[in-house]
Amino acid sequence: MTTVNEPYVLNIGPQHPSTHGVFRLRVVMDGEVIRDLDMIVGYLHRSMEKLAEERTYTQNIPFTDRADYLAAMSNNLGVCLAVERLAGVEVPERASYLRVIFAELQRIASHAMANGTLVSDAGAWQTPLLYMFREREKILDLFEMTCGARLTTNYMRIGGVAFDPPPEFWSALQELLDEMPTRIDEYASLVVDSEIFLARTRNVGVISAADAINGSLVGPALRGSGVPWDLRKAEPYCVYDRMNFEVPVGRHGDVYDRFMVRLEETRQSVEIIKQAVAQIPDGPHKTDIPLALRPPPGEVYGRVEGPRGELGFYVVSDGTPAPYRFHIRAPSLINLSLLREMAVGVSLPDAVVALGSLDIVVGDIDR
Amino acid sequence: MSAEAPRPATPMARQILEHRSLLSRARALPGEARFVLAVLTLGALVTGAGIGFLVVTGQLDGRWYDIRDLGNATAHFRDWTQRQGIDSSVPYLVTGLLGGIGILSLVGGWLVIGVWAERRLIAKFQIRQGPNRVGPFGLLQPLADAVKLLQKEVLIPIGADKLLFFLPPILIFIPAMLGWGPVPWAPKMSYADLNVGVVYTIAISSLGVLAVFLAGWSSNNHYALLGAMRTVAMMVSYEIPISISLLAVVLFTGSLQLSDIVAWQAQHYIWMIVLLPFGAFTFLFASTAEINRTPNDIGEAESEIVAGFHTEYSGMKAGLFLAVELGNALLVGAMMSTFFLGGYSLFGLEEWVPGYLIMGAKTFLVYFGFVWLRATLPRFRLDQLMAFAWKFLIPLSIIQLLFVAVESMLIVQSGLPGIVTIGGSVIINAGLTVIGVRAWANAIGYSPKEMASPPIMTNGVGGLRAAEQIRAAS
Amino acid sequence: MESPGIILAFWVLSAITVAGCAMVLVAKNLVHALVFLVLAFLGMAGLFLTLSADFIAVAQVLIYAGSIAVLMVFAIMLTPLAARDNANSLYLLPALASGLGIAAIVSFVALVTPWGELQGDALAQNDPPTTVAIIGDLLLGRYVLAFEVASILLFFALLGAIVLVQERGSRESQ
Amino acid sequence: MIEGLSVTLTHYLIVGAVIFGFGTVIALSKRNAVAVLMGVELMLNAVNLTLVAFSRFSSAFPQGEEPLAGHVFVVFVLTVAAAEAAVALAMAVLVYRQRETVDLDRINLLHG
Repeated sequence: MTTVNEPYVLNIGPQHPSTHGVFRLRVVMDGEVIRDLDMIVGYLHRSMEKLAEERTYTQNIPFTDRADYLAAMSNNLGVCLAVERLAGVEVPERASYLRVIFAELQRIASHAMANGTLVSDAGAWQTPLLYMFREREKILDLFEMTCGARLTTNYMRIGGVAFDPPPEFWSALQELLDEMPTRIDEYASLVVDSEIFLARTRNVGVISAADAINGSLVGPALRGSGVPWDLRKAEPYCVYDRMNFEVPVGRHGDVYDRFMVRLEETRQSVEIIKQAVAQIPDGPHKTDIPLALRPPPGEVYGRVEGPRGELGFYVVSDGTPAPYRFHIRAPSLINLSLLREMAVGVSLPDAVVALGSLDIVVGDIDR
Repeated sequence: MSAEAPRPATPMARQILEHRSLLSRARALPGEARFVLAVLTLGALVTGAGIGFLVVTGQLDGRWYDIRDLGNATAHFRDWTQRQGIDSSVPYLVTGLLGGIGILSLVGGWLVIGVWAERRLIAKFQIRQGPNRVGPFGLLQPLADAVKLLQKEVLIPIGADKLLFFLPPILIFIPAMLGWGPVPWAPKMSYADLNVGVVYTIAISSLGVLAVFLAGWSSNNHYALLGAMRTVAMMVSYEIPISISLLAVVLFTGSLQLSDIVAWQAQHYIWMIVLLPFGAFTFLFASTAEINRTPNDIGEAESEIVAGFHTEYSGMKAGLFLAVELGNALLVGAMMSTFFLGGYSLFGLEEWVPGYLIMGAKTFLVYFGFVWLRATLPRFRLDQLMAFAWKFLIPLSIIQLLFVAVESMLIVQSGLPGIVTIGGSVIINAGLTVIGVRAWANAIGYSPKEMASPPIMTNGVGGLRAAEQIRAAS
Repeated sequence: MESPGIILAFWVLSAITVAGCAMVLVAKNLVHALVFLVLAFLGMAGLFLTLSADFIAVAQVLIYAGSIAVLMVFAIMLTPLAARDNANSLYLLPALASGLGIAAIVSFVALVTPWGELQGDALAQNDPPTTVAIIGDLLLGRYVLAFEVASILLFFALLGAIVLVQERGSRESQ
Repeated sequence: MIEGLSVTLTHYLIVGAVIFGFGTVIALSKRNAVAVLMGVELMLNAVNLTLVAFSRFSSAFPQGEEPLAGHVFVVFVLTVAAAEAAVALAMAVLVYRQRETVDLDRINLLHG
């Protein structure tokens, strides 16, 4: 004997404060409880993969800025690593260090955004978000100093990086690194022990380790479920094998664990950057490559650990200056597919928090 | 700024660095302005000293020009009309009309300042600047917003119930204004000092529920209906703890009249919040639920249901909803200071400072608390709030009520000096609050500290097996 | 009862109350009917005020307009597939007849009965100082048995409502 | 002031009677169970009005043997009304779950 109700269909999005972009959830509800959930994507589709087949490899780098627009550096890095392996381009050591520094800075900025919006989704009126934006702002300034852009950086090049950072960059970076741990502590003290936040996120949106692997979850979401899988450790690229850092993994696989994993990764990133700054050698920041690079025919799958997880580029070359196939394995899209498992059967607020904890970027989903 | 310091990061940071403090601006004033300011300050000091002399010699008490209590003026007006042989309904009408205009304009002005204060304060909490362009310090920003809202098109959604869609913004405004009626601003200064003030307050606050439901139901919008039903469920649940906590206050003071409650606190030199800490907490928390403010703003939870019951309202209708929300926060501040913070009294200072200023300051203090909460806390979930009301607040309030009944009997009938009975009550209630809350939390199995566990740090790499090993090791 | 304010208030409030009742009868929509019902309840509270019954008036607002109306809201929202048209049944005519009859008889009796001293001007001076204290004394003194019985009734009504509406599944799961 | 307009007990009794009449009509003629309950509440309200009016106009008001007995009666009526509304609406919801309707004309299982 259950209550007889009309099917109550709620369209969350395409414009809704907690979808973080133009993306739609079609939710069938019974009172406050979600009975069914459909994810409708494609509002931001820009046909990046097809466009890439008409452009040279270097011309494709700016596209990746726009895919995951919160982690442009990591995306640049991924495509450059893939093409370098395909074409056999050597990267100078200084460039590798610079890449690590910028990728980790990008990770801090992106995690700041992810955790801030997660707490906003849980109902805090944007204060945690803006606290983290304070540091993100400084990181974006560093980006601006180096390459002139804040969001769509287009900084990495095949065979190195576009520019060597200006001299004032290093002092500003050092200042940021010095204050960053206290800033993270301050932020954590605002949220981590908050009983309301705990009540909202503990045991909400639980994904078991087995489910996470079966659903090919990646990144902090996977590590939140307890699986110690980080490409920086598992398949070190650039100079990550020379860095000393730890990988945080969660205990329960709930929203709170994913949040804490991101917070800890921020601290680890600061450590990595400190080591990289200490070790960075002098030298060229770039090897020269022909303007129209023609890699030998073949295929390559290059992957990096972006802020949202494993970001893969599958590139097929037929010997011409343009790639024959250019596929992006976007972490957001694949992480999003587990939302249904988390959201069906729980109430709407829990689903919103679970969605926030996956840290999707709609540009990355639709490409 | 020294030369080697990095340039300010952003335009905003540049603005913050270049922003001069009020003191440095005052130092930069020209000499004439300083002279005028000094004369004005001197004048204010002399006037204050004169008033102080009048107060000390008692020449002011009860005169019509005694501005410490505007009730004096109305009483004198009533006497005067009686002496003139005018019908007794005339002074009631005149004072009623004047008082009504007074309350409306006071609350209206407060709303404007409240919007500005809330935005500025939250901006400070969030390391931002807040509105600072329109007028001095951005003070005219709320007016500009109101003008903007007035210009906006009023949309009526397809399928909306035309009549009932039109009514709620007005309906919700009425109880928000009526609630100010019995608030005592000074010993004799109260718009309608009802015998049944406490019950009246509770009754009026229960009227807003219907307007909220109608707004949500008539909008023909799923978000609106969800928000409306959430709000209705919350308001109904949280009315009970509010009533019980106010009952405890009434048991001590022995009167349902708001002015008597304040007078009791002034007379015994104690605030109810000291005497009834749990009652004050219950009232404050339940009030945030009633008026939809963080951490209990689930009725209009932005990240979940957009704007709740007023999602479909646009233009000044939405503006009215927002104004009422703010007005209710101020009203709760006034109620909180009346019931628990000693109202217009401040341990004798009310002899010197007009009571309504003290009352206003206390009200704004509570309002500041609301703003602080809003800037800090995340939001509860509906079922958690319901469970909190029914499993925690209501049982504990009832237990407290039993104790308070005995204590109030002792205070009135034992014949012991007040310091013993009231002091004993303070200690018993404080202990009861601590012990009761802890025992109840244990009984329903709540332990937040165990929940907050940091992630495990590892150096390993692997799949499912590694995950199991790590979990087993920790 | 000679004060012009009271006279004006009586006529306005009775008009509001009666009009509210009439609209409950003729409204096309159940929610509209509910709104008019609340209007009638509030008008009735005003009528109580004209009779110097301040506590009763406030209790009327609290219980009828505040609680019973909200209960009805819940009842309406919990029955989403039921008709919301506030339609009349076949018995409209007999109902009208009986309603009119009752109203007519009672009004007639009220008009022709010589109320004697109950109508007098002596009423002007017996304004009670405060009704709450007297009602409280009576409830816990003379009528304490009725008071206890009423509280037991309320308790069992609460229990009964919970038991009735509780879903069977949730009872088993506990 | 105006002689003919002064309000007496009879006025209140007539208003009560009219409201009671409306309540009767609504309670008897409506099909929705909630609407029927509205009628019942109106009838109770009318009775309350009458009781308070008698209490006010009774000469035994402040000093008599039964001061404010009418008010106490009203308090009890309010109690009963609240209890009745809770149970009746619970029953309506229960009937709805069984039959998917709260139309009293269609709840006729015992009709034969």
